[in-house]
Amino acid sequence: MNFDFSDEQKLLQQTARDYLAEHSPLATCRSILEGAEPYAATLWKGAAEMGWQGAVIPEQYGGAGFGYLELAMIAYEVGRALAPIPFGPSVFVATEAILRHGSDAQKSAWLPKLANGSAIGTFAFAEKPGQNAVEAIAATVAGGRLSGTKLPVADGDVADFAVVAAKEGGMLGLYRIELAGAGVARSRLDAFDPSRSQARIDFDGARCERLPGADATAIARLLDRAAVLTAFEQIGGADRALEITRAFIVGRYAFGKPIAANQAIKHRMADLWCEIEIARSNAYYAAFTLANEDPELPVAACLARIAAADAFEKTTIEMIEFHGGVGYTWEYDCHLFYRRAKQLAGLIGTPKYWKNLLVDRLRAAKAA
Amino acid sequence: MNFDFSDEQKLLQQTARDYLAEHSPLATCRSILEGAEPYAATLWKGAAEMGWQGAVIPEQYGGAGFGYLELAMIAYEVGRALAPIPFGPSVFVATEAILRHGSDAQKSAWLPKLANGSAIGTFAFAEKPGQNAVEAIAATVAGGRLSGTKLPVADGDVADFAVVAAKEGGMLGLYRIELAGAGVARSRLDAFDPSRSQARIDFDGARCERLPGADATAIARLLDRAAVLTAFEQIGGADRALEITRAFIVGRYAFGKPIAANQAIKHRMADLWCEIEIARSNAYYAAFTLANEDPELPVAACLARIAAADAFEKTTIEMIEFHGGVGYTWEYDCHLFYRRAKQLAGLIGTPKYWKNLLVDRLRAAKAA
Amino acid sequence: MDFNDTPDEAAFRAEARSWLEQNAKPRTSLTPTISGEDLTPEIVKQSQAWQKKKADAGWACITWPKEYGGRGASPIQNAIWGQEQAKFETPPDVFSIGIGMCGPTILTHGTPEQKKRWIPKLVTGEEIWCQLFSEPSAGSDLAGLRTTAVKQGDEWVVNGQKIWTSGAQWCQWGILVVRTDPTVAKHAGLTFFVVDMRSPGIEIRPITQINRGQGFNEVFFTDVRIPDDQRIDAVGNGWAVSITTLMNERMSIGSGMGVGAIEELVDYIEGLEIDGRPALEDRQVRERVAEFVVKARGLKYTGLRSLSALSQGKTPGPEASMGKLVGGLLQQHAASFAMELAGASSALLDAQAPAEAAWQERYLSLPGLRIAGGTDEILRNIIAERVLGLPPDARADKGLAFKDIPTGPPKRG
Amino acid sequence: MDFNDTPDEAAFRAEARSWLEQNAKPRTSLTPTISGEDLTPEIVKQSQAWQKKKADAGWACITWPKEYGGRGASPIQNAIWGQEQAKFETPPDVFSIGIGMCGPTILTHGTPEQKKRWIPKLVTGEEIWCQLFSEPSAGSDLAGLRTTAVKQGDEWVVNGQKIWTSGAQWCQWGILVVRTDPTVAKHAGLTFFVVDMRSPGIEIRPITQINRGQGFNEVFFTDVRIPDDQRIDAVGNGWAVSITTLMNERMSIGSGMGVGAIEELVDYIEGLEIDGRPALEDRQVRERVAEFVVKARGLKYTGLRSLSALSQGKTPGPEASMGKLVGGLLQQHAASFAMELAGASSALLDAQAPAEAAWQERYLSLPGLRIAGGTDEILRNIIAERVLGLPPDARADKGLAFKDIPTGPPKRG
Repeated sequence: MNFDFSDEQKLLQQTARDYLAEHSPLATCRSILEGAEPYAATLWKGAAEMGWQGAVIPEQYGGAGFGYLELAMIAYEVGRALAPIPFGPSVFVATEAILRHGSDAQKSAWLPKLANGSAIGTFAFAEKPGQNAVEAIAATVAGGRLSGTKLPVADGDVADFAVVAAKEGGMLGLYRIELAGAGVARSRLDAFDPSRSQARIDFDGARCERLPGADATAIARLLDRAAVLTAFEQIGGADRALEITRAFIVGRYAFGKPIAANQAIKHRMADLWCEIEIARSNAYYAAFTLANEDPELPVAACLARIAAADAFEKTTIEMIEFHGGVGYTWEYDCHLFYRRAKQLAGLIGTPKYWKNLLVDRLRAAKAA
Repeated sequence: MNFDFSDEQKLLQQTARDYLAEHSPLATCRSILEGAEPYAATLWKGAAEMGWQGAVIPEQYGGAGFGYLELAMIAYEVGRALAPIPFGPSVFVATEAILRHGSDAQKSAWLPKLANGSAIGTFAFAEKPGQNAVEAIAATVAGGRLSGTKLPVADGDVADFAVVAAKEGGMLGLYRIELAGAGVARSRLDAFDPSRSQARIDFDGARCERLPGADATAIARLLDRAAVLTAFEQIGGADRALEITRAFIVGRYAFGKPIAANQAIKHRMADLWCEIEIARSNAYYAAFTLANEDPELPVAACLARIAAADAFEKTTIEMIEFHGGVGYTWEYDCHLFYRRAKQLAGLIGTPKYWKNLLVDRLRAAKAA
Repeated sequence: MDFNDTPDEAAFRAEARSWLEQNAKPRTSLTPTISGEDLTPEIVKQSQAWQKKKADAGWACITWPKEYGGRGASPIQNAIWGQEQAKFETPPDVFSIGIGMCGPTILTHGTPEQKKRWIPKLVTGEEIWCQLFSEPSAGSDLAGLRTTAVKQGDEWVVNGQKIWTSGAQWCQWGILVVRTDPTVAKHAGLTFFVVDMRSPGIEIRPITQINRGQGFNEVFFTDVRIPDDQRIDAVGNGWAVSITTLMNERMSIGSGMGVGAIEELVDYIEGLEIDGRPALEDRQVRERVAEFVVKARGLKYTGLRSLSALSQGKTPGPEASMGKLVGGLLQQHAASFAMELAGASSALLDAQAPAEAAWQERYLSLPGLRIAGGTDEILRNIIAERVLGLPPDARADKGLAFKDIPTGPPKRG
Repeated sequence: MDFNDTPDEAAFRAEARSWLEQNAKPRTSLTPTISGEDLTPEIVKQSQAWQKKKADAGWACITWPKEYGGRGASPIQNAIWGQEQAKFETPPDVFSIGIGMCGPTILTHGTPEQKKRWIPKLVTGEEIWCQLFSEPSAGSDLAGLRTTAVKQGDEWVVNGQKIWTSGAQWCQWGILVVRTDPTVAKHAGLTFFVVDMRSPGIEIRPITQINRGQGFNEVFFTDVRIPDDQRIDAVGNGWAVSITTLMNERMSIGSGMGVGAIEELVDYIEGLEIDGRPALEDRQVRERVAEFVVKARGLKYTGLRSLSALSQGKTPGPEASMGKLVGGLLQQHAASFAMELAGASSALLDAQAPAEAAWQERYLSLPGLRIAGGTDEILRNIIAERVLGLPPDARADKGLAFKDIPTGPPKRG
């Protein structure tokens, strides 16, 4: 019985934390949030040198050949740092899609570039508001050409290629498309969390490559894995937000005592801690099923996704409230977390969507 | 602009409170809860002498000829006292059904007895767990005879007659049935709130009288009116529970100070107070629409029902928690309120049911 | 129980409406303006012009005495006027602080000279006022403020910093509470002044909010001199005067805060599809919507009950705190819910998804609503202590001279 | 990261299971037994017999030293034993207090003689123990207890009242903390004893709970004499000894409290129709169920993480408080939700609606779970202060002698 990460994995995590402390303080997130750059390019390259983008890419393709538990630790640290890089869409989804479902040619062509950071991938499925289910899309493929509009696409403005969900003859599939190519028009959009860029992409008969293995079931598993890894990113953010809030309320005095001495605050801090621990435990279990290709992954991914998204949002709402007036200023960092929590919650289906999935999967598991 | 009860109505309310303080202290509720008697018969007679059961029954039928606002005030006080009498089912539903939809003969025969307390009516619609919609019933009527099982029926063991929801030729209707008559078998059931009795009634070709005017729409309005009056009963209970809790936490000392000085308690008391005020305001508005036969009644009834049921339940949950250990003892009165809150919430459709009704009605109102 | 005006109220309402109809155009959007919009010189001029127009016709500061330019109207008449004016398009109000808080404070505690000097120009909109109360280290604990004033001859010399001052850059005057004696208990050492915002030594820096709005400012005082005749009430009596101001701040009743937002939520969801099916077919959505509506309507009707109290000559008490407490949380939950329903589009503030962007904007505005003018926690304390009569928090600064009250963690070493 | 036992753990588990298979039958229902079941002499005998059987085979109190009848097993082995035993039908446990709290306290603070005198018969189940800590006026504030002990010769004379004592009527011994010096600070004036529950002057009255259960008692002490050799640790050191007891109380880890209840909720709803349609077609029901399952599974996996810590030789800390805090609220909300889905049938405790009645029973039991062994509020304080390191509440009794601490509202007049 060892329901915990190994010392080696924790060492890797510490290395990641140290690296990000130096190369991605919150000022880095803020500079992207406030500036014109869509992402922190230097940090992206540095992360690649650390082997993060290629964590689960086999060494034969230039990857680090780590496992998912290592990638989960990296995701957690990326979340803690609010790192303003296209990590999730490129590593959790695009890379996975090619690694799992790409042809040998596609793997040889793209995995090395993804691993060394010279290429950025993303995932394009949403087409309009209210959409969560990959099934509910309109984009179509015919004769190797894809048409349709994807809105929004995270990092759609900076990615070299997108893995696009579309239907060919009514069948759902994934297609890789060069975003610089013909038949592709993309425009950057104003984002709720400007530290992570968003774009609209219009495909008009754009040439695309099908990812052979990616049928509906495969796509569901792809999103399950992304949900688990994103949960670690969210828990990282929630932990950091709670730590910053804790430090503030202990140092901030009112009525002659630290405001943290008020039960109105300390009891809600305790509740937040419980929310985050519940999320952490669900994420650990999901990571176990992910690393072991365990049949419980579909259920565990839902548990991790729901708990982590809710814990991160709740923590950031209280973070601002407990900071009081200064928490509502642009100058303080609270809003960086407040924004990121919602950005990650909307990324691959909101908790509401995963809650309904969970019930279906629990029933299926019971029936089986 | 006078969105409040009149001085006369408040005087009537005070009279009711004084009467119940003398004749229905919480010990009366407890005696029914613990004893074999299904309800407080003496209190029932006394209430009739006060004119409560006949509040809205015209004087020509022996009623007091008050209005619904007066009845709302009485309902509030009945709720405050946790009065262990079949008030709601008999007065809010059965009496209303006959008053509004009965034939002249039915009115002449029953309204005087209902007014003077010599007769008790009740309402029978639920047939099995999970049922909230009156439409979803199986009981049928053919040739003036009704068959089917109603489970549970509040006060079904003590009522002289029931107004029964059943279908005749597929059409929903209300039927008056003597419960002492042939083809009627009834048995008292163990109740969650033993201060209010519950029964199962099996009808096997029991002779019944149709209430002529009672079509589906009329039944919906009947339940709307009952919902508004029940809301006042619930708010009365919530107010009393909050008052008792307030007195306890101010007098109970721990760590050298009243436990009420702890924000963990005082802030939640403030939240409860807000919940109850929200419920009170919704109930006042609903009472206005009820008294004025206002077209907003269907919406207002939902608002009142949902807010009052939730406020009463939340208050009773905290009531026990704030009392601590003694609050969990049979000897203290907290559980009387904890039980009554759930008993009233389940009586004529749970809040969940009324929430869905509310959305339909809001949309209909907007479309109109 | 009825919603109808008394004959007098009806007559007053008709009079107000007819004047408004002749002088403004009916309002189209019911969108509540959330704090933080950026003022421009043009907007300020429009606002002043509208105030002047009302003053000339006797519709400005109507509850104030006629002798100072008011109308001597009753509170219920004021509420009726507010209801009617809200139905018309009017410029953003730059006088809400001056009329809502500064004026009433001076009318209560000022000398006849002070009233004559300041009130009329406040009524006509000639002079704009702001409030200088909060400090970086004194928010919820206002009486812990540290800005000092020292008497020199017949002037006071002020040093320190104030924060959360609305529209400071447009103001001629500000009401200011400062510490004039740090050696006594914190409430006893305060004095209240009116300060000329153009005085040398005053520096105003706008604060950017997380929604990029700049409705508030920091105001720095360096050796700012205030004539003693601009002192309101006695030296050391500043807390009592401030309480008058704050009471008036919390007076905003009949507001039904959040009602409009929830109505818009219902409209938004009515038009929304989730994965190809109408959102309102989804019972989870239906029930959440119902819960929001129940709260919003409850707040609306609570406002009407307060109006009834006013109409009967009662003055609303601390229960008015409920509107902001419940309404703020309600709207934040509603905005978060709307974002969840929007799915991936919740990531946008873009014109490509305007309906969604509006909810995202709300989600960025609402944390401020829950903090400004009393945090949720302060409001719960007010309700618990002043409505329910529960005991105050255990106080760590009780009986201490201000200078001896701990202001930060004990130093290590 | 894996859920598999180490080879040693696997071997131990196999040994435990094989013994259990030979001596008990597999458990059928996984329903968690909620506090408050009524014991009978028969049940007590069965429980003692089962304890004896375990002791004879070396499976009783396995973490305790061999010399006192234990097995000298590790905490993880104890957890494994608990997991395995839970899979078998065993009599209600009348030793949970004795083994869980009394034994460890004596083993930590008792003299060798005291250990020899009491531990072996506790292990064999010959003697049953109870805890005498809480008082009517000292619940969350245990150190505010008022029962007194006065030394007379080599005996102590005890007067006062204890409450919430489980199964007092079946016990030979009780652990008792009393005040021996009211003139010093409240934590400093306490002393810890073992008392013979058959002593003259002890009166036991059962308490009826709101669910009609009688699991607890009031215990009255009138001039009860306790020999000084039954004192545990030094006079005035009772608080430190009590802390050991309470730490062990909160040690209950790996419990995954509420997991079983939520699994049953899912099964219940799976079979339920709401107005003729499957309840699980209703997205509000689906999403509430999902939220309950997320919390329940999270608690379950948190338990596994604690076990891992044990397995690596770490001792679980205050975070164990989360299980009861989150699990108690979770189950109360789940029971309330089940009742709402049942509609009118939520009014029944009757065999005519057995599935519903079970949820109604739960709803009546759960308030006790949220109070016993530390209220939600106490648990939040523990997490806030001991996990998050937040400052303690402002204390009104700080530095006061016990006799000077306010115990009620100031007298009027």
